[in-house]
Amino acid sequence: EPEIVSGPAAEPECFAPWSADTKFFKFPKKDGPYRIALANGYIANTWRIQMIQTAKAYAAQPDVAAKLKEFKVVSTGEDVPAQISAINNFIDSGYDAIVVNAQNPTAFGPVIKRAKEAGIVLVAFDNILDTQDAINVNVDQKGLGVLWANWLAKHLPEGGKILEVRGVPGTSVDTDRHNGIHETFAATGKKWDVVEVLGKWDDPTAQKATADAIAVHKKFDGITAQGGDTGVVQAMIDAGHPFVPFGGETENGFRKFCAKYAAQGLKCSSAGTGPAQVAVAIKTAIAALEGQVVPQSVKLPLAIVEDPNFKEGQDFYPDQSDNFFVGNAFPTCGINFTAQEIMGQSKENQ
Amino acid sequence: MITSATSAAAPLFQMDGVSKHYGGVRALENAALTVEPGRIHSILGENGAGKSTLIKIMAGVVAPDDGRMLMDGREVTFRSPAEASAAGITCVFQELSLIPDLSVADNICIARPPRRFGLIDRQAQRAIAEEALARAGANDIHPRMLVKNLPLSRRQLVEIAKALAWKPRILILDEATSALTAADVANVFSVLMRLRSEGLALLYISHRMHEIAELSDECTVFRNGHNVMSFAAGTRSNGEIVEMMIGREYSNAFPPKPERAAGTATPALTCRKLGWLDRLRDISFTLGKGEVLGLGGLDGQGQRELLLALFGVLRGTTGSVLVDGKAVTLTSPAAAISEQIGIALIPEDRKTEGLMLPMTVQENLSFSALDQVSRGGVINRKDEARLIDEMIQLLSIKTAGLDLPVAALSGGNQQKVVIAKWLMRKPKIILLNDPTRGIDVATKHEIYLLLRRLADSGTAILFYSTDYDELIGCCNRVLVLYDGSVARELKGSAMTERALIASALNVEDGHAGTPA
Amino acid sequence: MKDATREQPGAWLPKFVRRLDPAISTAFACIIVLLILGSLYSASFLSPEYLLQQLKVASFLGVISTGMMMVILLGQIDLSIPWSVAVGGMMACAAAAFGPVGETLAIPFGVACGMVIGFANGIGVAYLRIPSMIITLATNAVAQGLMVVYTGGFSPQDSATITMRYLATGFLIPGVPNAVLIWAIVGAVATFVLTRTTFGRSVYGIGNQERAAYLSGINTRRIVLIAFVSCGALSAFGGTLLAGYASKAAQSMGDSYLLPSIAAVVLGGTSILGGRGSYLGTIAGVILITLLQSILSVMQMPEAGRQITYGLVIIVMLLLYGRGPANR
Amino acid sequence: MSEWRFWLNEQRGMLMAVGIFFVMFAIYVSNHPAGLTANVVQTASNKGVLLAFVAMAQTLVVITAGIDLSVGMIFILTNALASWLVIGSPLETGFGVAAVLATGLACGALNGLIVIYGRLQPIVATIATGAVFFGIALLLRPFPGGSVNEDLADMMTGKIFGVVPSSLVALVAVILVVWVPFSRSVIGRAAYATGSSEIAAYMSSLPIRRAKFTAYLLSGLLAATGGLFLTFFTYTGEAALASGNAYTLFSIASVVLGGVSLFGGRGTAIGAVFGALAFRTIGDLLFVFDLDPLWQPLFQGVVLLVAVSLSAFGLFRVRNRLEWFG
Ligand SMILES: Nc1ncnc2c1ncn2[C@@H]1O[C@H](COP(=O)(O)OP(=O)(O)OP(=O)(O)O)[C@@H](O)[C@H]1O
Ligand SMILES: Nc1ncnc2c1ncn2[C@@H]1O[C@H](COP(=O)(O)OP(=O)(O)OP(=O)(O)O)[C@@H](O)[C@H]1O
Ligand SMILES: [Mg+2]
Ligand SMILES: [Mg+2]
Repeated sequence: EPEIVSGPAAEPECFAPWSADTKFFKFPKKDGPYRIALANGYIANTWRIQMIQTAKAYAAQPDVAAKLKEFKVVSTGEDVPAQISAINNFIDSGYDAIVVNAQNPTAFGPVIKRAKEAGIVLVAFDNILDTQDAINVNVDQKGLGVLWANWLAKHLPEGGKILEVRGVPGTSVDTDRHNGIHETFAATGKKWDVVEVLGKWDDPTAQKATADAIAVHKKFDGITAQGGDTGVVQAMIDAGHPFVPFGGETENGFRKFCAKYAAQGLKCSSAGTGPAQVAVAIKTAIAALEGQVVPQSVKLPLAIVEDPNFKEGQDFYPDQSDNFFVGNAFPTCGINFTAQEIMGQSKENQ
Repeated sequence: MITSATSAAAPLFQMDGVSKHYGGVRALENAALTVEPGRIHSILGENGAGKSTLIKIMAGVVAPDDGRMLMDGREVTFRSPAEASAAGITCVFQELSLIPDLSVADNICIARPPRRFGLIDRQAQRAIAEEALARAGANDIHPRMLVKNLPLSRRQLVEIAKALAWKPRILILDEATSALTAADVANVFSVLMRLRSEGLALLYISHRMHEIAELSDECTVFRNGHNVMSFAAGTRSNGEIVEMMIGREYSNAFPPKPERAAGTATPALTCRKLGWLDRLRDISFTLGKGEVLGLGGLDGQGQRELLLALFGVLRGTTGSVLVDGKAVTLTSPAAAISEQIGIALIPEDRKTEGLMLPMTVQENLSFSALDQVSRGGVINRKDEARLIDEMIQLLSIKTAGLDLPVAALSGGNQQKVVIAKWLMRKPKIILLNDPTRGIDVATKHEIYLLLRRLADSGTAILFYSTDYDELIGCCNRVLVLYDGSVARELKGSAMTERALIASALNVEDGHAGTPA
Repeated sequence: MKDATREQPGAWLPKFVRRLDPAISTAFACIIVLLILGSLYSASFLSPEYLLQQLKVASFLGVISTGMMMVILLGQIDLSIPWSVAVGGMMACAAAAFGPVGETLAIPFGVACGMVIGFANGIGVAYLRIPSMIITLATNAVAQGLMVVYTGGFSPQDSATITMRYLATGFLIPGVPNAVLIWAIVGAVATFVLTRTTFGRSVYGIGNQERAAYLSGINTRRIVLIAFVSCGALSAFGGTLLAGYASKAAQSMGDSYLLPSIAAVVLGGTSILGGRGSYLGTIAGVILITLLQSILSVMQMPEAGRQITYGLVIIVMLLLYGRGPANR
Repeated sequence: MSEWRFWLNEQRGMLMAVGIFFVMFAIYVSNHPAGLTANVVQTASNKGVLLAFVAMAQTLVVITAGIDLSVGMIFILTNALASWLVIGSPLETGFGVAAVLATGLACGALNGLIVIYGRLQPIVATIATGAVFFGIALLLRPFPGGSVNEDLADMMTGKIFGVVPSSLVALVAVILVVWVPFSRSVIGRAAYATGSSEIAAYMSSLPIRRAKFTAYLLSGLLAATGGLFLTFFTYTGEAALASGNAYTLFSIASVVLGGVSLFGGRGTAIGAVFGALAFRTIGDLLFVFDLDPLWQPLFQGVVLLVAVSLSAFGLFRVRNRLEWFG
């Protein structure tokens, strides 16, 4: 049972509270080393794989490793009950903290109850939990939508025709980002004609949807996409669509395009939620176990790069995978992974 | 629906003016039939005459285009087999109506299972099944066996037992005995006669003339979808009946067998101590070129296994097989039909083993000879068409078109397609697994002629049949199998029905050679 | 029995026309109706660019459905499509990392990897006689596992080669996207194989009655194996094209091809029980599915409505022509 | 053959599933840090029961030689619906449960009508209806949320007397109430017969259509029961396409592992239930083996491959190659 205390948190720059009324937790201090588990859901995409690589790399850092007796990762796939059961199993097996990338924000009520009763620190990240009883390491998904919409509004002061490539319908991330975009547009008071298509955060799907939209609507003044952005740009190139301002995610391939075609008009805002946030989540869990004060809801800084600031080797890596997500650094938390550290491990080993 | 007053004089069942067309095919045309209780009424006709169609209409499986049916003088229409059964008409189809994955008991009680608290009472069901099996003379079948594990002949008995469980007023048997051996047939006949004495009307379809003569009170001959004539049994000779069926002259003699001194033929196939599990034991024989060697015996004594073993279907056979004097390994039908070995098997069940029913006649005909009409895997359509033409002529296959599904042919013509399909390969050795089952006399005769012609041109033929007449008439020698081994070899004048039966039962035949 | 004749050679024509059975003509009619309905929303649906774009996108599904059709004709099904597609694309891109040799061998390598999956499926179905629905589910899981390990461990390269880009998006013949050309070639070969070769005949035979095919001396196991290997190869090839189209490979690229490929084959009049169907129908089915998805997408119908419409349209079309025979 | 040999033969598929399950579960529990505690069993049970319901639903249809690729979507749809309705006073909750189950029945009935009267091949028909069901689920729950009567939910996912998982008890109850009467009724027998040989069933005057319809109907009901339990388990509803598809595919895998023939006519729902439990235990094994996280999916795939290949061992006993063809 954590004590509700008043802020600030132990490392205020890193553990920034979500908002002014965010609660602060102080868990009873436990002696290390700790047993920490990561309950992941889906695994078969680059983001998740990269996230798991980061988690392993972070847990292997000497100062972190010294605090850990065991770090266990289980991926249960897309099935929510399987993930719930995984967490239940971790609870029954006496882990000290459980870090979770939840398949569903609202489905974990019973588990949260059990974890709380058992005195286990539960930290959610990326897809967070709808609760006041667990720690959320939170990316401002809606803020992301706001950011993109503002970027477009800045470049299209008179409004215009926008292509919005959405994510997986029915998920809260998609909904939040979508709402952020539309509320921001509405607030400008200009005339925006938004064409929505489904990209499902997947390049080929986004590419096809974009190609179709271009074939039918001919010309857009601006584009925003939640993922699959490389495919969206590819579709523009294939269709000979002129480059227009673009608010999108942080895929390496997208940023490569942004850097390459900036001069022709592909003005990008690339921002998002890098997989390295798992490291922040683990760090938060350890801090909580050590009895430090942490906010119930941690606000992660967005990793934002906007035109004209795309720097090779830092904001994008020309010889790395297109699918790779850039944005591995949370300097305020002392977390700095390079692309090579995450995706190129074996290359170095060779 | 017209209801007329039931008169005492009205026959049990009557149909008239019944017609049925399948596309352009006229299966039945203005057919009439009258059925009386307490009598066995046989229906005769060559393949495709419309017999099956007629009874399918009676049994509610097929809807007629035209005509009416009366039961007890009252007009009836059946929209499903259930309605027909409820009205008292039950049909024993050939292996069509047993559920392979259910047990014998389940099958027998399938229509009206005994129930307790609304659920099926397996105990009671088993008792009913045992009784029904006993009535059908098949006490040796365990009610818990799955039907699919039973040999064909046993399944037929189950089928009859099942039909009896409906307590029908009219029982129809469509070629229900065609897969049965003589012993089983006798068994079934006594059941049928008892049913007749109980007042049941029986409709009996068979292509076996002697069965019809033995059993029926009354006969109706069908030709081209129409009833040609009805007469009391025994008032017409076999020859007359056959001529009625086919509408022309007919000679029913088996083709003459060339006299050949035993042992002069060059051996085509030699088996040495062939064994397989406990079903085949030390079978040794030699089949000469140009010889027709019969396989006799009761059903299920290993004849089918022997043919399958020689066709490379069975695993783990022992002993050796020599073709043209050279030892061969038979690991698959593909190996057995190869150019060097040249064996063909005309299988037992044409519907699942011989044909792809939905595929066209042409595709079926050339299916096993594809390598002969293709180069580099590409089919040469001209060659294919030529070869098919030859076969259609050779066997006079009656079909409205080569691109029709083979399912639309009548049973006899389907069987001809199976045979033709194998003759296309010009095999050196032909294995026949009961090839004339369900085939009319005229067609049978054509097949006998064909076999003889093939033998004369040097083909070696191993011929399993459940029909003793056929073995005697066609074969140069007969091997009688009993319990997986050769019980007796009969040849020349020693091949009599009596001797065949005696050796089949593995008893000494004191009267060998004497006419029965 | 004198009428036991065969048709004259000229009679083959009506047969060909008869083979163009109502299913296929109705499917093509449905395509036209869809386009007309679409054009009520926006005239662009009838524009050549849009139609070409659809054909191009359809070719990926077309290539993949070709493999699926082979397998369905056998009365089997291949649920390993998603990861066969992904493996094809990912492995081709992976090969491209190994210098010029790798680049030239990229597509063959990707296809070969797909063939390995198909081979495993074929062995399972033909030689171990495991129901295809389950063995392919298992190989799909294994392929996914392998790709996760691969992505995590080997600094994956996933950019498509120039050849792959060219095949998927270039124009050899002006106005005709190469992808469409490739689909046409794949389709022509498939049609030839299915109608003119012993292999094709055997596939239909096995689909109708495997036991009879076996007893006819067909090496049924080999045919089934080859069909599954072709399906794996075609899926993987579809994957390389898709990677070329997207200029890169991604793990999830095959996910959206499983159900559509089955639906396309069946909408084209092929019996899911095997033994019956023609390639022309599959073409119709592929175009239908692609158009339907695209039109719903462009019309900006919310996802819920889109799913409902998609389902209803498939049901209605099947009710129009895909019905089984009546009982009597 | 003696009676028990017949029994063994009839139940072989199911016994195999039972065997696989107990072996895997024993490995799991004996390596579990917590050992065989009531909590561990409860967790495994809650997870396994969901798939078990869906697998039972699939079994009924598969027995008639059909297949239902929409079970996963019915499961999702009823979950979305339950997250609206199964809440409030006991009466309201009861009404909600009834409405959810009725929805399942309606979905099943729709499938049945389309397959039987529309004469469409079940695979495609249910792919299409699955899309429709999912669309409706998405209308109901555009994003995850909703709630459920938590007392009922806790009761159904908790333990009875602190030992027996109540979800397991519910599963047994459903088997007793739905499956046992079905399998031993005339209509159930007709369903088996139809699956084994539809033409023979027709010739035998069996009520084929009624049998198929009942199978689809009950399949919808069982999938809805699963959806209800999903709601109890998660307290919410979500229109998750991926998990709908996953449950559909898993149900097929479970059915096969459970010895039900995909060609119809053979197998029992009890076998399928054990198949589902076994399938679920594959995932659980990840906890007890210290595998690199990135190797876990491969491990699961290989275990599944091995499990489905086990049935092939019978093949080596086949002495007559025609038996290959069933
Ligand atoms: N479903 C069908 N479709 C097309 N034609 C059919 C069909 N059923 C029967 N026929 C045709 O109707 C005619 C009569 O067939 P039927 O089966 O009644 O003959 P049969 O007298 O039973 O012959 P057999 O002695 O061979 O059993 C045949 O020419 C047959 O080809
Ligand atoms: N699936 C089918 N499609 C079309 N016609 C069929 C089909 N099944 C059977 N028939 C036709 O029905 C007729 C009668 O079928 P039935 O099963 O009684 O065969 P049969 O000719 O009597 O063969 P058998 O002598 O083996 O009994 C056949 O002539 C055949 O043409
Ligand atoms: Mg007949
Ligand atoms: Mg016949």
